[in-house]
Amino acid sequence: MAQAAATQHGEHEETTTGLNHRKLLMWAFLGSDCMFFGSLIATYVVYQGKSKVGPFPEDVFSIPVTSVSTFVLLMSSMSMVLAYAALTRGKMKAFRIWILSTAIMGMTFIGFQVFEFRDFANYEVHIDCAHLDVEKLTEFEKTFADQCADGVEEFEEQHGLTPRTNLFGTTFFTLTGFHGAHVTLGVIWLLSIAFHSFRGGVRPETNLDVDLAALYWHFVDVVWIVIFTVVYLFGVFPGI
Amino acid sequence: MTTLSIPVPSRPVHPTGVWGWITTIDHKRIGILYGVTAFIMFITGGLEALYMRAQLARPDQELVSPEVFNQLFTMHATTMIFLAIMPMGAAFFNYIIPLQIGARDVAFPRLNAFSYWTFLGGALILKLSWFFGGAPNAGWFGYAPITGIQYNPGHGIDFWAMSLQVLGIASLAAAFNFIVTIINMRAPGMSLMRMPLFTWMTLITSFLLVLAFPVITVALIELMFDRFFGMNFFVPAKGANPLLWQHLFWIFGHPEVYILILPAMGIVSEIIPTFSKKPLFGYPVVVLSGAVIGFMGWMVWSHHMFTVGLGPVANSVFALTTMAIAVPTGVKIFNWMGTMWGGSISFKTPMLFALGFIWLFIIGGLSGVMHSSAASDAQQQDTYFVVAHIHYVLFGGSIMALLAGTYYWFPKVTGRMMNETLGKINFWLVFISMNITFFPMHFIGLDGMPRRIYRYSSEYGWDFWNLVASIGAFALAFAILVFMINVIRSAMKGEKASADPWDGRTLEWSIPSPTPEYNFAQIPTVRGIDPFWAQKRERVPVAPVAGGSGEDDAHSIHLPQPSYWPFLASIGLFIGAYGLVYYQSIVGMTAGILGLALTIVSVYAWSFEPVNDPEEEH
Amino acid sequence: MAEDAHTHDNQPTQESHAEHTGHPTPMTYFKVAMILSIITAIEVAIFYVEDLGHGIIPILVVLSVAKFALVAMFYMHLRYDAKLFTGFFVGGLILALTIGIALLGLFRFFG
Amino acid sequence: MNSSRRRSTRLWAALLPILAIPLLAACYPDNPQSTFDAVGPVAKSQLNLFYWIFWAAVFVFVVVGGILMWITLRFRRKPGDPDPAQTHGNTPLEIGWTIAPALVLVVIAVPTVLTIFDNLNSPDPDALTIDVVGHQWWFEFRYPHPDGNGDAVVTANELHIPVGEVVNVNLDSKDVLHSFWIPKLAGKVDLVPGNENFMWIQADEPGEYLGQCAEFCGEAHALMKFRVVAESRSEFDAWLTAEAAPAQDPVDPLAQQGKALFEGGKAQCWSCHTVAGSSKSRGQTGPDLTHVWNRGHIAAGVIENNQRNLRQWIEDPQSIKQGTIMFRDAKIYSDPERKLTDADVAALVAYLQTLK
Repeated sequence: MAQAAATQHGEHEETTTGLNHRKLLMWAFLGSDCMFFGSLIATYVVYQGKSKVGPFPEDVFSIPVTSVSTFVLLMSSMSMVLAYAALTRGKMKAFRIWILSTAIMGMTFIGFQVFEFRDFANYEVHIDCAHLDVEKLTEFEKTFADQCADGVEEFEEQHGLTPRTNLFGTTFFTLTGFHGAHVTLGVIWLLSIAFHSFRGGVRPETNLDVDLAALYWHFVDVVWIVIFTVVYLFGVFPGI
Repeated sequence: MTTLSIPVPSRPVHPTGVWGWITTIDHKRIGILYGVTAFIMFITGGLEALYMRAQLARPDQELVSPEVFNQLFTMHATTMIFLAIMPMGAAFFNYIIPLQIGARDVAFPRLNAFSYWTFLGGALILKLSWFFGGAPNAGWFGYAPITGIQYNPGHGIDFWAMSLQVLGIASLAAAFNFIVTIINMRAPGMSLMRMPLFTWMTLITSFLLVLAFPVITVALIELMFDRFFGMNFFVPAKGANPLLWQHLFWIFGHPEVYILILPAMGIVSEIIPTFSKKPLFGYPVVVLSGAVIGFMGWMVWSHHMFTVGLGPVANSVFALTTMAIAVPTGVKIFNWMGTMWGGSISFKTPMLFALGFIWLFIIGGLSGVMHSSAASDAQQQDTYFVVAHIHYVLFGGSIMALLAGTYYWFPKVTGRMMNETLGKINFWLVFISMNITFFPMHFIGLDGMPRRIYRYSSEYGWDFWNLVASIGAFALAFAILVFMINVIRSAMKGEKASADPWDGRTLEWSIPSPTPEYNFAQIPTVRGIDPFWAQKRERVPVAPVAGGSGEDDAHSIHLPQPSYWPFLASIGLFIGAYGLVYYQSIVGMTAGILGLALTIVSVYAWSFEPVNDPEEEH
Repeated sequence: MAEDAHTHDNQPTQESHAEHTGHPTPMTYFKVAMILSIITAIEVAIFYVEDLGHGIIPILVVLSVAKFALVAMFYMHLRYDAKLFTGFFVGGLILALTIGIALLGLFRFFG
Repeated sequence: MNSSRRRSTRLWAALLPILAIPLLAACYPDNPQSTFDAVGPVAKSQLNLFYWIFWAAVFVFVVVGGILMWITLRFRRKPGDPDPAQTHGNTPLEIGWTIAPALVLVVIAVPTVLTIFDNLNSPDPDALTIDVVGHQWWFEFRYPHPDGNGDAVVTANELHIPVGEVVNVNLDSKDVLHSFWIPKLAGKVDLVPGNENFMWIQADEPGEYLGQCAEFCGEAHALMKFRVVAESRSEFDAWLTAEAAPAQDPVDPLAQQGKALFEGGKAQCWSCHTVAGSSKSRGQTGPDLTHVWNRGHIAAGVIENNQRNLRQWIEDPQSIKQGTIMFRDAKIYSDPERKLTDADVAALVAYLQTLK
């Protein structure tokens, strides 16, 4: 519906507040979406540390990997804003480059998420009995430590994390999955704008269409800022 | 104009008859569609209630099985709240708001059409569950874990959840639309503090909707994921806490009850000044108290949960915040009384209903304050005392005000007056039978009758008042029948209405009855509250403004044109949501995917369709 | 208002307004991106400092709020745009935050 | 009925006689679940609070309603009336009627908060503590063993308590939400699976008090009842000792036949019900039947416990309580080959009558 409305200038361009209808709608929507993600995050947080069986966050999370994908998403916000700035200045080529790179970074982020989900689903407990240091094991791994008694050197057991496994899986996949869905929608939106611009449909005068997509994109980014901190970085502190 | 060349069927040009209604994006027609649909839903919800009252009229009756009874009370509440009162409010928003703020339409006319058709789809998903797969049976609150697949394997809950999701989309779309419309489309000079009270309450209601619905959306997503994919959000065996559902539900649910009552208060705040020939007493305070009620609606949700064991601190806090809401509510009532004080009160039917509203709302408000006391509420929670309370605020409050609004604005919509004699009969029948129905419920509640029981035995001593309540319910149904007769009769051969039959104060009375398609031939300029009254009494000219086309000739006003896409997008949502209920079957999954695809295609096509077709000649 | 007039008469009013109030340059955006990256790096670094224990939480909260605010103010232009937009967004944000904290309290301390 | 009510009635009687009479006369304290006949300290405090708020509400209603009535009568439009003065407000007045309701609210807020804190903590944490577990659609009660050996004494739907003593109650649920409510003894507290709740009750007078599940819990919610029997300490101790004993093996041949059926493959009663003393009957999903014949009622307080009713309950539980899990799960009702004959039912009833 976005660039759409480029053509839909409507009859009330002179609005009471001087603000554009669609931009006002977009901000009201973002305020509303805060409540959506707020509820999902609240669900995650109140259930944190309440799972009855593992694996738990500290078993599956890989902070370095997620840091990279977080960085990619942050940078995509920068390229988005640069695309918008280029458009308002009439630099169409720069605009196309930046908007495409935004979409590509968005897809990279989704790629990371797919990789991460698969990785979690294939999680294996790995106990190196030969060099067993119980202190360094996670709570979940400790429940396997006694299997070393039989004189096994090391062993692995498949304990994949799925949305059904425990409360952590349920809340984690739902929260990050909905964020991923938002990113996916954003990528489709950006690609349609890019496609449209190659056909001459995006002009500096219609930059509002890009502005709205950009607002949405940055919002998805700030939601991830919260998720990265609350879910990943706090994830290792059960019982906060 | 558009660079995209998808095969778009040529857009509807001046469609007539059914197609005219299906493709309409005129806020007035959409308002009528909302009103008529909501009233039909109100009747179905009423029949569900009558069936229950018949069952409870005598002890130990077996007219319905307990399972059907559970479906009846679930459907009755869900219907009345989501399919009757909310969309009746939306009917008034749609028809009246642009007229009150001096606009020719809403900000997003096609989104408006989409809201209506999506609402209709959601309503059908819910109501058709009676015929396909069984109605939901866990109450409108759907407390976990009884909604879980383990305790509720049928499709009833799926229909309920899907329907609420679709209705949520409709409500959100409508609320965004009205926020933008009210903020951005006011006539010149109409500052926020000159807006009519009904417009103000609509704005506050829209903000409540926009902020509250995402919460229930998330709760329902979690419930559906539990049911469809075996997740654990509300599965106690996996460590989940069923109270999470209650919290999320009431974080939505309490603002929701203000979504139901604030428009009613807005309507009453329009009617009382008109029929007292006085401006609303303390206008800024009434606006502010509405805003405070809306805001405080977020701070009280756990008063629905006083008996779940939140502990003394939480119970005390929520008891106090709940009591505090009585202050802005009381302020509104006092200001209505202040408006009438010294006025010249004419007891036409709309005013009678508005006064009935005040009386019943005082009673409902006072029983609400009784509930706020967490300690003594432990005896009242989940008894008929609560049933009495909610019906005093929802029937005595919302429905009385909506009836008042119907009598008040009927001439503007149809160009004919409603019959005054029938109207007065209608009012007294509703008022008396409403009290006969619901007042005894206070007694049986305090005598220990729990809610949601399909039968009771004589030894408990609840026979007499249950019988009285049942008789009242049938009398109430008769009263509503009188209302229907009056509406139909008046619409067909009622006395012709003038533009301003009540000596009104706000802008909608300055234009002809029935409203012309373009609303205002000239966009008015506003210089204060009650602009039309000022114009009439002080001879202040309403200066034409270069709004819209900037031309004074009504025939050259360009209105947004009809469109297929909102309707098709809604159809897609309906098919998609219906299919997803049966996602386990190939047919269901296919329908789900095809429906959602239709929605996506329609939205995409819609976004490339100009509001006004350049090819079209006017 | 002719139907085909849209190509020139709509958007720019607001943008030009923004220009006058010191619209940021691409350099500003780049600087913001650098700050965001640095904060993220600090967050991850702090995460590996084991001595901090639960003291990590307030630090991370402050850093994340800073990131959030930078994106909202500069990239989403709230700093330069109409206050009403900020009102809509921050209103939803604060409500979501308050309710989240209240829920946390109800479940952890009273539950 | 209790002194405080009479006191407050006297206090307000002079002021508000007209409204008080019809309102309160419509409620019957004699009814078995009436909240107006409080017999325990918790219910009494809640009733006193209710009266306090009720009279405050009546006061507000009379004042506000009186003024409203007066306004509508006084300011009716008469033909030829000129437009009234267009007054837009009066700030002192508006401030006044903002403060006035706030003051009324303080009057009810203070006792509310005090009562909340009063009722939440048990006055005697060491007193008898009973675990209540909700099931669809009956209540399980677990007492500490009189010998103090750690085993719980389990019974269902009939709660015996010593009169005049504090009884602590832990509340939990096995399946969905339920709510534990004995109107004459205390307001309700919900049974939430996974969230143990607490309340305390005390009966000041001996007698039988009716209770009922108050949170919607499914098909047979309306028929999920129970009784509280408050009796003297010695009667209670004797009862608990008897309940703690295992069931005696039946001597009557018909009852022996019934026991064999109960524990056999055809009826399979054992798979859901426990009979202490039997090695086979250890089921957990249905009520404990060790001393079922001692209870006054069966089917969660729905019908009296006698031979005829027991017989009907076993033959056709749906006719007594629609939705019962026994009808849903027991194969004797769904598998024609295992349908009980009249003789089977007679034998089972004879066996159950020995469980006392």
